[in-house]
Amino acid sequence: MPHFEISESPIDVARLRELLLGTGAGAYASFEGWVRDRNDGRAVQALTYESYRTLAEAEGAAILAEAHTRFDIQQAACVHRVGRLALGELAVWVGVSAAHRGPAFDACRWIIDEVKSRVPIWKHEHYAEGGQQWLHPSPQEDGR
Amino acid sequence: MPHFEISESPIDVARLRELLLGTGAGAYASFEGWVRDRNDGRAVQALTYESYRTLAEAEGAAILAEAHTRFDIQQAACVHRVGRLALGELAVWVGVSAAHRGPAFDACRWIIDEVKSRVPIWKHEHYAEGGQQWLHPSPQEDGR
Amino acid sequence: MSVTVLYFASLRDAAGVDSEVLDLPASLAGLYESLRARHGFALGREKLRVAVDGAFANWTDPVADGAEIAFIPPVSGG
Amino acid sequence: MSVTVLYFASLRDAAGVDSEVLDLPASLAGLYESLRARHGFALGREKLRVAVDGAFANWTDPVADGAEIAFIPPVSGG
Repeated sequence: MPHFEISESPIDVARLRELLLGTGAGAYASFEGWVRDRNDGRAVQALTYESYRTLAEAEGAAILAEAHTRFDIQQAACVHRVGRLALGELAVWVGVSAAHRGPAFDACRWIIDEVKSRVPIWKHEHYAEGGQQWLHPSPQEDGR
Repeated sequence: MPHFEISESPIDVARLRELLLGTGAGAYASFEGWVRDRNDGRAVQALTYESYRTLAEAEGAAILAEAHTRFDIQQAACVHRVGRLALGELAVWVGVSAAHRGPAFDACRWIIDEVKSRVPIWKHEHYAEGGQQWLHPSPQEDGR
Repeated sequence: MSVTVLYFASLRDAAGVDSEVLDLPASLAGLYESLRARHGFALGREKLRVAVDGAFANWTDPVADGAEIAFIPPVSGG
Repeated sequence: MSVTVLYFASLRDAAGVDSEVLDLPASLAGLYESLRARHGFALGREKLRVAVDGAFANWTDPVADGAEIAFIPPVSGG
């Protein structure tokens, strides 16, 4: 069952990982995006994520469903944090289980790429040197 | 500091993940290989991993060191379990942190591929239908 | 005959409100252009997507009375 | 003048021991062939690697007195 969630509280990786466990799965790949202390050469002091929740949850669920059609996987899940995050906090988590490692890695990477390009979530950065901005990157400047 | 370990006790993923945390890292990719209830169409009842420990630890450390020269990553670690494992138990874990997700995924996948092909660890399977064997696969039949 | 428009991220900062209720517009594209002129949105329409009633839509879709419309600036999750 | 040979996985099962101390052999390749004949190892030498004193070695490397030699069958970790 695809599981995509927008979360206002800290992401509980241990609990999510348990969701994907099963004796039939031989491989599990996961990705975590953490709040960095720098972005594009500027020191980041604080960071807020905002989402259009209804659409974000629908789009996230669609991405997970599509991952199941594209890759030979068993389970896939993704949680994205919103609200104000501290440096070093977990912003997004993706986990995929599969019989073999190839599809687990491929699907995990595809999901995070799609989430970053399609799901209506926006990052707002406050800089140590002063200033702040919403990030609205062009597709080619997503720093993958 | 590269960290490769052969472990006779269960792998503590939460502790290992903590080792790789740091405010400078934006991305973390991990892989876990679990004991499957089937292999090659046969029901597996029990499984034992054995290693030539001295050489396995040296080769594992060499793989992690090489990963640092090949990929733009911050930290990489790998632990492989040995001894008798139950179905669904964790056999191997790889974790990589990096500034960006591309190198984190690439290095994580490269490390598990290298560990599976180079590190002197052998799997022994007991089958539900009877019979048992050491697995000595040819390079092309590793089920990736 | 009205619609509700939702604003997010830099559009909300520029509009100064989360949402507003407006007269039913002739088109989604025309609505964005008029709001861009009024609120001074920096982003051109070609950089945005549009959503209606919680689902992505096309700029040429007709607009129904009571619709909830959101303009989606380039996203930056992850 | 002797060496210690370590056995792992299917080689250990076939040899029936973890290790044995043997007279210093003329070559690593010759040592494996004689042990293969004696213990009935199924794997041909071309499928194996050889390690000396805890590091991978070449089949043509000279063998020193007291060396610890291991024949490494195809691995199956992960």
